[in-house]
Amino acid sequence: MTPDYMEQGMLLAIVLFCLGFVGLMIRRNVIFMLLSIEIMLNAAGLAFIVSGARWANADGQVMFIFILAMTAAEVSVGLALALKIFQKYKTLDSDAINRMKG
Amino acid sequence: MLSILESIWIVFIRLFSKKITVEYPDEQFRLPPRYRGRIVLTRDPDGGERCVGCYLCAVACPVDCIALQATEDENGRRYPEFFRINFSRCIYCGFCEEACPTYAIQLIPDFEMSEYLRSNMVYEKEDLLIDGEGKYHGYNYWRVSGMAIGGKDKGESEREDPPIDIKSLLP
Amino acid sequence: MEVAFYLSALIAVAATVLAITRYHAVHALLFLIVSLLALAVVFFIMGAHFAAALEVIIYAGAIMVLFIFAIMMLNLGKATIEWERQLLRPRVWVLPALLTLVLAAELIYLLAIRGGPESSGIELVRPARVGAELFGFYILGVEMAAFLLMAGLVGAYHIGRREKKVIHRYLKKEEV
Amino acid sequence: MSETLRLWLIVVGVIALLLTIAPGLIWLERRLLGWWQDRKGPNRVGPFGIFQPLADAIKLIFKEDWIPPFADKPVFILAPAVVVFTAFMSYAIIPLAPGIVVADLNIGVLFFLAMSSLGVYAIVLGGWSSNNKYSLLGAMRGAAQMITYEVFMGISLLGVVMMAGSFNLSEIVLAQQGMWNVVPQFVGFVVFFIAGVAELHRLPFDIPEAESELIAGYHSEYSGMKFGMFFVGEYIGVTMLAGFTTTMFFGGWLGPSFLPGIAWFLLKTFAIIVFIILLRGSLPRPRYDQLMGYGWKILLPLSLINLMVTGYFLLR
Amino acid sequence: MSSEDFRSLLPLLILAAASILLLVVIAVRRDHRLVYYLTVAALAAALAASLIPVEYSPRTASPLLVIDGFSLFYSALLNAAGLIVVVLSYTYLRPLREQMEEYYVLILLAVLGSVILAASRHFASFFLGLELLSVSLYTLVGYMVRSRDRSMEAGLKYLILAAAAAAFLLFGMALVFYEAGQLGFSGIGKYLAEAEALSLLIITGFGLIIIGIGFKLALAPFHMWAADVYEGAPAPVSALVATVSKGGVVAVLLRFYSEVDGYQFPVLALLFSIFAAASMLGGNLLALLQDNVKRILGYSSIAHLGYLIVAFLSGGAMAAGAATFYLVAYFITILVAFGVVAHLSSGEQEAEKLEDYRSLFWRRPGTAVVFTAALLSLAGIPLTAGFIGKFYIAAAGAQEGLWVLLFILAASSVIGLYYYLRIIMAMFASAKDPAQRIAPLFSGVGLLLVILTVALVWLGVFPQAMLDMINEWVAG
Amino acid sequence: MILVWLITILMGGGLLAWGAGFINRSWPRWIALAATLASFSLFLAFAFSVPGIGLGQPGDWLAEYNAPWIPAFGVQFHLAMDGLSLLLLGLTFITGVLAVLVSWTQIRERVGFYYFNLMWILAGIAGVFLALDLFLFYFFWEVMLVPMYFLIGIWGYENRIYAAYKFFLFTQASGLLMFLAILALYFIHGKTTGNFTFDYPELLGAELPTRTAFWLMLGFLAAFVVKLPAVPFHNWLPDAHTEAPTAGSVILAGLLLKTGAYGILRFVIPLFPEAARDFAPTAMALGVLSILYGAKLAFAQTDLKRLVAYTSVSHMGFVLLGAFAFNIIAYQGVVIQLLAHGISTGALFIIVGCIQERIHTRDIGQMGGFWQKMPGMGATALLFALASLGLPGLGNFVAEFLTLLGAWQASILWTALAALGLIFSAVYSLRIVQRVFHGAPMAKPNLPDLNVREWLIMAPMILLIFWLGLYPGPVLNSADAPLRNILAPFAKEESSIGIAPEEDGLSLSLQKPETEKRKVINSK
Repeated sequence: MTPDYMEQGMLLAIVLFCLGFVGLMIRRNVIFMLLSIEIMLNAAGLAFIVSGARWANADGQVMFIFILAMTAAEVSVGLALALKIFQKYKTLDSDAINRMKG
Repeated sequence: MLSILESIWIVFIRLFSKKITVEYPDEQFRLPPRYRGRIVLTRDPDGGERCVGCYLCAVACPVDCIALQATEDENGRRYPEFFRINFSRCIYCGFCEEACPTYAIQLIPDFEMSEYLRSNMVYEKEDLLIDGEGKYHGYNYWRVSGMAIGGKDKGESEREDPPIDIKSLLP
Repeated sequence: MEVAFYLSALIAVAATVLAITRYHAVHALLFLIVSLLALAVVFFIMGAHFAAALEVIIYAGAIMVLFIFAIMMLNLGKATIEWERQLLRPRVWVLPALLTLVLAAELIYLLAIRGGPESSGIELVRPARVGAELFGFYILGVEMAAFLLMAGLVGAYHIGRREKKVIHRYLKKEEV
Repeated sequence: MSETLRLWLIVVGVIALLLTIAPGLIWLERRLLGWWQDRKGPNRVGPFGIFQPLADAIKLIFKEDWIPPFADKPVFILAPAVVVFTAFMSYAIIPLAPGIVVADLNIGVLFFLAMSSLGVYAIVLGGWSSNNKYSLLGAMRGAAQMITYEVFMGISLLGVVMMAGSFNLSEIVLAQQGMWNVVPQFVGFVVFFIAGVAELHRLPFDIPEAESELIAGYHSEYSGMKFGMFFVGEYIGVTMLAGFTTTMFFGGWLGPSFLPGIAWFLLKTFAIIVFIILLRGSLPRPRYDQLMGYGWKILLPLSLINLMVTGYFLLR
Repeated sequence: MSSEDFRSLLPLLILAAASILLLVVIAVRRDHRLVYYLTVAALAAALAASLIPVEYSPRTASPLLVIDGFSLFYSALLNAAGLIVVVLSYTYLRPLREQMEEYYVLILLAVLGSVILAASRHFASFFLGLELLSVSLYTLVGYMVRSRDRSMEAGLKYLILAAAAAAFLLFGMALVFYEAGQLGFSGIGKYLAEAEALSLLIITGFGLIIIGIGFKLALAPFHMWAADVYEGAPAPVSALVATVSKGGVVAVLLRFYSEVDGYQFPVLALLFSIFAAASMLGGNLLALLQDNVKRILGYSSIAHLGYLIVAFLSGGAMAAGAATFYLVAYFITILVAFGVVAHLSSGEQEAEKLEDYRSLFWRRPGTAVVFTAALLSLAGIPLTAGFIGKFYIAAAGAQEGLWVLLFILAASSVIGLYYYLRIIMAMFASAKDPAQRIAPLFSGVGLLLVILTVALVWLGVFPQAMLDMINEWVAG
Repeated sequence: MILVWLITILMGGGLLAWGAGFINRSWPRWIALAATLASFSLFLAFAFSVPGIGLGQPGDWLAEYNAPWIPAFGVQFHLAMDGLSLLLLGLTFITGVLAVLVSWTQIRERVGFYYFNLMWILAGIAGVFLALDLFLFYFFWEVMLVPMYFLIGIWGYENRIYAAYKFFLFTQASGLLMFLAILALYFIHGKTTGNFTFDYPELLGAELPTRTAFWLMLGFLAAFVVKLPAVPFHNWLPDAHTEAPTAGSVILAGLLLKTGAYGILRFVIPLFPEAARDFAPTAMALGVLSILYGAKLAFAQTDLKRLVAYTSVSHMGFVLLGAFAFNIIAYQGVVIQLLAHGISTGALFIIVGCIQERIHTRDIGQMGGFWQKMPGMGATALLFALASLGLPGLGNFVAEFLTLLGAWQASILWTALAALGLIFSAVYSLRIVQRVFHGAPMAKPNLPDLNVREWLIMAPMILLIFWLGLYPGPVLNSADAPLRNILAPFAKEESSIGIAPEEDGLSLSLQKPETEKRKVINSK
């Protein structure tokens, strides 16, 4: 194994994070926005794993597990809200939902 | 919880019980005599048709698979001109047998009635009529009910009791 | 191993790109799941076997299922797909994508100029060690995560609870 | 014999084993169910009807491969593949005998859980892509049921993991040399087994495909070999569950030395398979809410208590 | 964990135990009043417990948490704010048909998260505390799913943006971890102090963390959620968002920055300066356009956090003290303001339009005077806590020579004055129907508001006691 | 301690009045009157007990009170009174009593809250005149603004909200600039000496870089010039004066504007003498501009109250002019101008208020011929109009004359231009009398002359304006020491200009100006 993986792993994390961010910015569907956030969080998790591997300690994995827990909590609330919003507005377009302005 | 285990155990021990499956074509199965299979028309001990064409069977039939036309011979004795059962309709319920006042129509334990042509499932009187008395031996309707003969009505001949007056309830 | 790493990295990136550009939510999710599985392989190669397993079990196996579950309940029809297609015309995503590309390039550049890391090879961090850390050093963190999940649970329960409308009895609303 | 060759042999061997076991199992199940219902089961095709599965397979293969026009085509095709994939994959970690294992992962148990959690997708995607309300209902039930039961399936296994101190299945087997885990971990075994059956959505927990309610649920629209894959996948799953239970709770290949280890393993697995079929033969299907309530209110606390008690005794 | 550790963690433990107890109580029987009293008792107990274990501090109760004067002070502050919010909530929620028991559980959890933040000295507890706070708030903001569409919308907006912020924060942490190999604040600080040349990557990591925090604090380029959330959320929850959520984050920011000595990076200082300037100007300018009182308060909170960042940026000896004092003043003030909003709102009808406040003085003079005091304090007029707070900030800023920022502060204060005056003017506009006089402020909430107002003025006139306390607990 | 009481009585009276307002509608008036009178009498008792006003050494305070307030910031509750403060406080209390009386019948709703505001404005103003701690000064500065804002915003006339906004924003914005300057001063001083304090006597010794001093001076000046108001910043004043209730206008014109002048004299010039001198030409130019522009605008008004308001702008231009002339004569003029303007303009506002109470308009076009129906009021109005145009024998004449005389030494050009202002003032003042009291009589049936209460208000004002015009000696004496104190840094080049003889035969018993460098004032 070459230690080069660290660089590459971090690179991968950055690319994924940016992809998630692009997704968040270009999609107007609430479900897709949540998905993009998942991508970003997962990229952060990858970054932690890579860092943990670099320093050969368990901290990275522990943080990853915490991220998992947080994601689960967040997604459950987010999807519940999305469902309610769909029931109410019959759409998931974040622009259409955006009633409060100013 | 225990009941679940119990039911599992009960099912499990069936493994060792005798199988009731009969491998039919290889191994023939003896049906009980009262099995309700193919429908036949029987004859009375005299060899005459028992059927008097009363239509009760046709009425009783829930799927209307029985068709007949009553007629009379020169003696005034009723018989079906034709008697037709569509077995592709028949459900072998046995109502016709119960309805028949003369034990003419009877169900027998024969069930192997497969045909390639559906029209072959329509049995005419010739196909239905058998040469025996079926389940009820020695029963002759006409003997029991009596019959009007030339000049004499029912119960008026010798050694005949008058018919029961069904309008009276007295014994 | 090297091949496996690059392959899975490539798959992860490609699947993610596909995931954020699909019109259909389920398809996007499927690509995302592929991406997550590829990432799990990366984790595995990085010596984080435990995390790799959790990635599949919880991320791909539970959270994404939750997503699919929600999408199934939403019953988005063809109209939604059409609408997504309209939304995703190039001019919508070119600018954000470019901006983010710049960001990514910058980060990658930063990564590149800081020189190779000094650690030597990948060391396998066994689950037992992760567990020991979790329930030793990070025990309070685990408790906090538990409360975090509780908050999520209570929240999702409250928001998702359905309201039964009883029109009959003096138009009262009744909670189920 | 080089290492690679040996590995290949094992891989091929396991796959071949599974591919024979799965159809064999179809026959076995029908036969056993027949017996338990005082019937004879399939006995016409070949001696004792053992070619019955072959006949079925030929029928399925030659049946028209029809995809409903309203279905979501790629996903519709993908779903059955997932079943078979996950089922096969999980077998990679089960040690049939010392050294006979495809991948001796140090996270074997987790790998199993991962694969079983991916199994949900088959149902969910199949049901969703069929674009049929019964299928969708089946898919939703399946998703909820499987996610629910996965939770304490994992937790119930942790007792064993704690006792062995490893996620590696070979090590777990070796740790059972004194006593099979089923004795100290009886509660864990019960919970795991129930959860495993539910995870496989086998009877009595076949709620996602309940014929009488959902006309076969998520695979209503499937026919031909796609249906066949669901079919085969289910039986590989049964084998897998049995093999895994053997490994985790019944000492894997361990046994008196008059038989080789692999024979012991197969024997035990076979016994458990029979038991799974027996469950199908003897128990009625619960209602959906009963199933969920049972899981969350009984099995989850039970598995947690088991975990705590195990921990207490280990750390004492 | 020794018993002393246990005792020092008591505020956290009380909150956590109470939230579980509440869930059990809810499972047995839904009783709004009982749950309310339990929550009040729990928060009061946690407040008391924060004040008691002084003798044990500072204590590193766990590698993740440190219990010292700073964290205890913030714990007390946050618990008190939570307590007030709960009291405000009770009458607000009572007429609703929602099930409101879970609300209290979530408030306890939010306060718990915030207190964790204030005590955290490790990335793990930092992030977990923040998320505990956020996840509770998502639901609280969207709590009125059934009765208020805007609540739902606000909840979703908050969720998406806060989750994105969390992703930024985490990625930043990962970058820092990648470089430093440490997750504890002190470890990172040590690494930074020892490293001879710092890679840009770690600074980028800090930058991302700051962006994440900026989101949570609603600093200007990341403020887009704030107004909507303040408007959409139920009024007591808006108060919670304005106080508890901000307080915890400010606390962790202060500790993090001082432990890793973030002041050594001029880039970050510049970033913060831009945030602060943009927040002060943006918040105040945007508030000018609003007609909704809750929105106005939302934008004003953006501006106020901008002021706070000025104090924080000064970084000198006064930074922590100034920021803390300002926070205390701001807490009291905004609690009064939202308290009035909640007090006037009746269940499903929020009093949020400027129209609702027209000629309030003639209808409910007590409420109007209380609200006026709060608004004047927000505007930073003498005799109120807000003035001393702003003064302290200006002092801290002036000490470090942040003249540009202070000038912006002054200018934006004047802009801010305009919209505060608008509300005040509306309240004092003559009544169309002066006959409609309602007995003012004789409820429990009213009493609370009066007490808070007195505290507001007291702090404005005699701040010395509070300053001493802050110096002793926070800065010392 | 007496200084604290002066303020406390007013504040307490205000609170009491507010509370009483909930019970009875007329109690607040009496309470307010009692409180102002109590303060006033306390003040008078003190003023007469001071031995020999004007004989004290420069730098001695007549009374002082010092207590720690916020030690953490080095903030003290430091009040002190010298001759200058004494005069202005006197004006404050007189005007205060009059303001209470003026509002007696005019205010009908929220009486309690009204008097609360009135009292607190007075307290704030008194505090401003007394505060020697810069923090405390700013504190009082703001305390007087907020109630004033309410006073205009609640009890004002039609356009009150706009006016209140404008007033508050202008003064607050400039106040914040001053606050920043105070902070800067605090820190620069604290850093150089290690003594972080807001104490005025301490800060007098602060050594500042020239450039910094200039900017800080501008910060202070901003607040005071807006308050004064000098021309580019005068925008708020006409609106505020016009829309305020009569008492508000009286206080605005009579007192609030004076705080600006007081600030310049007390803070700007002593704290930043060098910078002030550098800025003097500009300031004087602004002053002259105010005089001329204010007068011009006053002439163009049709709204009577607005007209009077603009005369204030014009008059206060003299103050600015004088304050930056840096000699004792001009300063004496400035002080007298402050007092005289307070009285004359206050009186004019009261008259306008009386007229408005009677005919419910302020439009000059609808007035005329009032003399016949209200000769008393006409005479009074004529008197104060004449005072306003600077008729010898009345206070304003003394003030303007001294100011011009002093300014002449500083700048001939500006003085000449400022003198033009006197002509303009004659024009607009006489216009008031002519248009309102002469000319075709207005067909208004019921126009009662001044009643007893109104006479009661007017009488002291008339007396005072005469007193200032005929016998300003005590005033000059009283102000002399503090003014010299202020001028001490300039004394070197000033040399002794001797005593300027006055036309009306009064001689100023001025002391010899001190030539030595200003000594640091003992704060204890």
